[in-house]
Amino acid sequence: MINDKNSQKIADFIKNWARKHSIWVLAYGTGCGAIEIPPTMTSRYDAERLGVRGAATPRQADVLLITGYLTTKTLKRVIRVYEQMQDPKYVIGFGSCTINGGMYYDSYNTIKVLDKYLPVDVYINGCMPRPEAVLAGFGKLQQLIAEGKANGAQKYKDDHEYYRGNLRKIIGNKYEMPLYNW
Amino acid sequence: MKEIKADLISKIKASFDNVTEKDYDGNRLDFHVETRIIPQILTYLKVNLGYIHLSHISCVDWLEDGEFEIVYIVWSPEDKLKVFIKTRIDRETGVLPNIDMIWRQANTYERELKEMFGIEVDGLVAADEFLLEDWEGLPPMRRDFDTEAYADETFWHRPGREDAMDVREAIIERSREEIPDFAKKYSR
Amino acid sequence: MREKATTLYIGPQHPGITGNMMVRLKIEGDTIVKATTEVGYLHRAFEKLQEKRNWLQSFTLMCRFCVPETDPMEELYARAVETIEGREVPERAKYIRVMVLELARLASFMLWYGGQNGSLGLYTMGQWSVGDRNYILDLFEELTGGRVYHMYIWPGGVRRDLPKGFEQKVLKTMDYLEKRLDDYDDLMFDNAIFKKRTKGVGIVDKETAIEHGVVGPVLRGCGIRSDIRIDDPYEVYDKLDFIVPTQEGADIWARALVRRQEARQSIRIIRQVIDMMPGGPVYNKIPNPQKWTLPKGDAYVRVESVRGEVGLYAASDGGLNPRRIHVRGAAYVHAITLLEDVLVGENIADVSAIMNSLGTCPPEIER
Amino acid sequence: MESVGYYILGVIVTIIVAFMVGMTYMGLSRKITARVQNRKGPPFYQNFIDAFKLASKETAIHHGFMHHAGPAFLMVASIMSVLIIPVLNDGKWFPNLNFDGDLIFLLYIMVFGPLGMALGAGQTGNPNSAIGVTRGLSQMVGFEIPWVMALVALMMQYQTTSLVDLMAVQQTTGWLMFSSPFAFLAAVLAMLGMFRYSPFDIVGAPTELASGPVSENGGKYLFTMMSSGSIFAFAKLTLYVDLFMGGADNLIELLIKTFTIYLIPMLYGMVSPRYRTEQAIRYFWGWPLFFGFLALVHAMVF
Repeated sequence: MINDKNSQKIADFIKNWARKHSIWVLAYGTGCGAIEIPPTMTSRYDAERLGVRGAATPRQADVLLITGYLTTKTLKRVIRVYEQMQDPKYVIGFGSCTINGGMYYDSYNTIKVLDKYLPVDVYINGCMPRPEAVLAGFGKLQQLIAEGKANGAQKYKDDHEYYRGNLRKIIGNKYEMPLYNW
Repeated sequence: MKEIKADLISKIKASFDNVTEKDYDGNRLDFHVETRIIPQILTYLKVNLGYIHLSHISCVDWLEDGEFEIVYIVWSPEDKLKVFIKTRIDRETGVLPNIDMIWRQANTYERELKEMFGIEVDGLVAADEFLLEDWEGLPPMRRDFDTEAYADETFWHRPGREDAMDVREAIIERSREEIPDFAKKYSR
Repeated sequence: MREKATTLYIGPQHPGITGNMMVRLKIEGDTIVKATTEVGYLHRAFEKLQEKRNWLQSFTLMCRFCVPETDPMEELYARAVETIEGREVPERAKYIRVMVLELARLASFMLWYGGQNGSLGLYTMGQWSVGDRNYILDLFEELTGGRVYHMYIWPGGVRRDLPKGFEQKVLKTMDYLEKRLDDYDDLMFDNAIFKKRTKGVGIVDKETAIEHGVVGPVLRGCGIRSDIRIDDPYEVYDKLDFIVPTQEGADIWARALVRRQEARQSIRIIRQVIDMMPGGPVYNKIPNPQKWTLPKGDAYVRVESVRGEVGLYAASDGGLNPRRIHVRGAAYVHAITLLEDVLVGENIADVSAIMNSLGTCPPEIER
Repeated sequence: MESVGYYILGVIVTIIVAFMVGMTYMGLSRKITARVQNRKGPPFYQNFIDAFKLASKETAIHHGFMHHAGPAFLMVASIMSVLIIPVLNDGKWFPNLNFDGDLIFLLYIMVFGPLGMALGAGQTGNPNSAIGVTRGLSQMVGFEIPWVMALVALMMQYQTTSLVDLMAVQQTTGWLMFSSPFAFLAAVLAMLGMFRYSPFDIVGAPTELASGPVSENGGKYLFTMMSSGSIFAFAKLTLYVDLFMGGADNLIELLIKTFTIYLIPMLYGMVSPRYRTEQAIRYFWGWPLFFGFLALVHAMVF
């Protein structure tokens, strides 16, 4: 009876509703986008009224907000952080440079396409995206969560080889990434 | 300012050989010196003449000449004068003397020179890596390192950037539209 | 013998770090015995990219060097190009530049208020000041179209003239902010716990300061009156009347006091500039950027930012592109050698506060 | 048989009420903090959503047995203390398990939770957790002493070690807050530390230690900690009301009284940066300890 389809649906609905209204963002300013996060969290834009708040460690966070370009050095850390986060987890790419490299398209040290390395649920474009855009991005994420479509984590598990292979291509064989055992 | 500069030039010339100076408008004075006397001249400037602030150490890669030009910029709060000490070293075999016992922060600059240009600094004690991690191949700030080719080879590019050289032209081409009048006003 | 020290990593993912960098601490009990910074998480290779862009294209990269305060970088680049080329800047543009620079300083001070207090656990302050900072960003938005990246001060002047009634808006905002700064004083500088936490912590004395090439509020916090705006005046700073505050304490508290006064001085300068603003053109038009070459030569210009002196060395080989652009950030000296030395002997509870106080800004180090 | 069923039901009701009230208070504190900080703030029920979300998160971390047991210790301690403390003056709806000497037992059980947590945090291997735990324990040493002194003073003054007796005393003599003011002052100052709001929040100071002892705990662990924290908060607040404010006759009165007390650490926390550990201990061993001594002297003289 508990595992019957309808009750599963209802349980999912309630779970998704809670997840939607409680989004904990990992405090990791990976790039210059970190400058628009404090205004988003403070008085004028106040993301906390939507249930968005910061989390100090990856274990407690739901959302990894990639604020801007990722250098190869940061990429390794970001992926480790992502793998430490607990399901369900979401990734938001913030800024043009996560989408197509932005103005760093010919830089030797930044990645150009974030979704080759991490399953991105929502992209927010702009350089720099305004706090309104950030809030709109969170709104979109909430919508996806409510519809049950924000399943980037599942994608990461399914295509783990693909993501790891892409990472390996950049960082070479010198840097040891620990195994991802979820 | 004129007197200060003349005084400085005479003092430097009296103490060191092979120094050529170049004067500029404003509070700037250049000295071209040999590489080996860099620590002595900087110590002299700092201790005897009051140029206590090392403002910058920069390096320019003159690929055509096969040389690096290293620029030390020191500043005196009393004279209000920027002094450039310039020296040239060979791109492949040049070795730079270490000056981090004169100014501690020079250590950081030298680490960067070593990593970004591959310049050997004599007697530098610091960690191997500074900004890059596991970097192999040509030091990236050398002019013969082609960053675009490296990026094309290493990273993926999302398609669709090729025609983004001028957004306005791309828009016209795509949608066959004219630039609206209000936008024309702001386009220079 | 058993190793008593343990290693603690602060960063790169850490709520207390002032950007994307890492400090590796060796601690014994709560005391730090060795600190090593590791940077490079933000290295985007700006200086390499600028060699591939022409003189105007590389200007747009310029303001991305350091996010908390973008206008000093634009000012640096504009002035370096003008120095190499010998291009004149209209008088009105100079005044507008000073106004924009001081607004940027003020915005950055507001961010510092938040960071410094957040690092000590007084989150209310950060909420207030970062919230109020939006009013300055609104002004920027009206003037330039962008909140963070303005690309407004460019070679030859400024991009466009002030909008109608802009001066009044600036003055109104300044009145409001001045009132708010008094509120901040009540919360922060009259706070006994804040005083206890910051006095005698993170000491940078005169000898260390000179040895390390320390600049800005950290230098003024140990009693040396040094400010690029007075020592090596640019634009119209030599015509303005303002004070460069100094303190003797050499600790976080002294630096906080210096910054507190400087924020007020910024407001004073903005009022003066608006009062003295002449009329006339604002832009000495540059030639077609695709064909714009600069004569062979080099220049080193400096600007006083909130963290201190920021310098830019630009070299031109007479071609379309810059030969070399090299930025010396204030944080470049503060965040590596100085931080490593200052942290030794401090409590781990104070690491974040010291970093905020020294003004470590990783994007500026790594570029 | 009937009475056993009644007891079990009462226990469940007590725990649920404690959980709801504690969570609501925390939500309200977030709301009030937000208003002080010039913003709208989350709805007051935000904490329930957060808790539910945490409970529904998957957990795939394993650091050993003690890591799992740590939050359970906390939970056990909170529930024990909330069961021993009388919620209302007449125990009709909220039967409690109080007995002679329960004040002394309370003193122990209130320390038990943090100790269990310390064991759990130690096993995670995260240096932040370990440092946070050391700080937490040393800070506890700081505020426990004035707190114990205040309680001992009360016990000496009224010659009882039973909470119910103390409450009965207040029915006749009026609030102990006025008849033994020094004990009250010492206890309130110790409470500032107990609630771990600023300036005594160095245990989990985000800018220094990520989030201290709970760094490695997410999902269900954090949910357990959060709910046990709110139950414990309710227990402590009720204890203060019982000890010093004459208890409460009905739930409304209880809520008003507890919230009033809850406002003290909350409002103080909003305008204070945090003390370092040794500064915090020095603070507790200053005025609070002095008041504790005065309370003892007062108890001995009267």
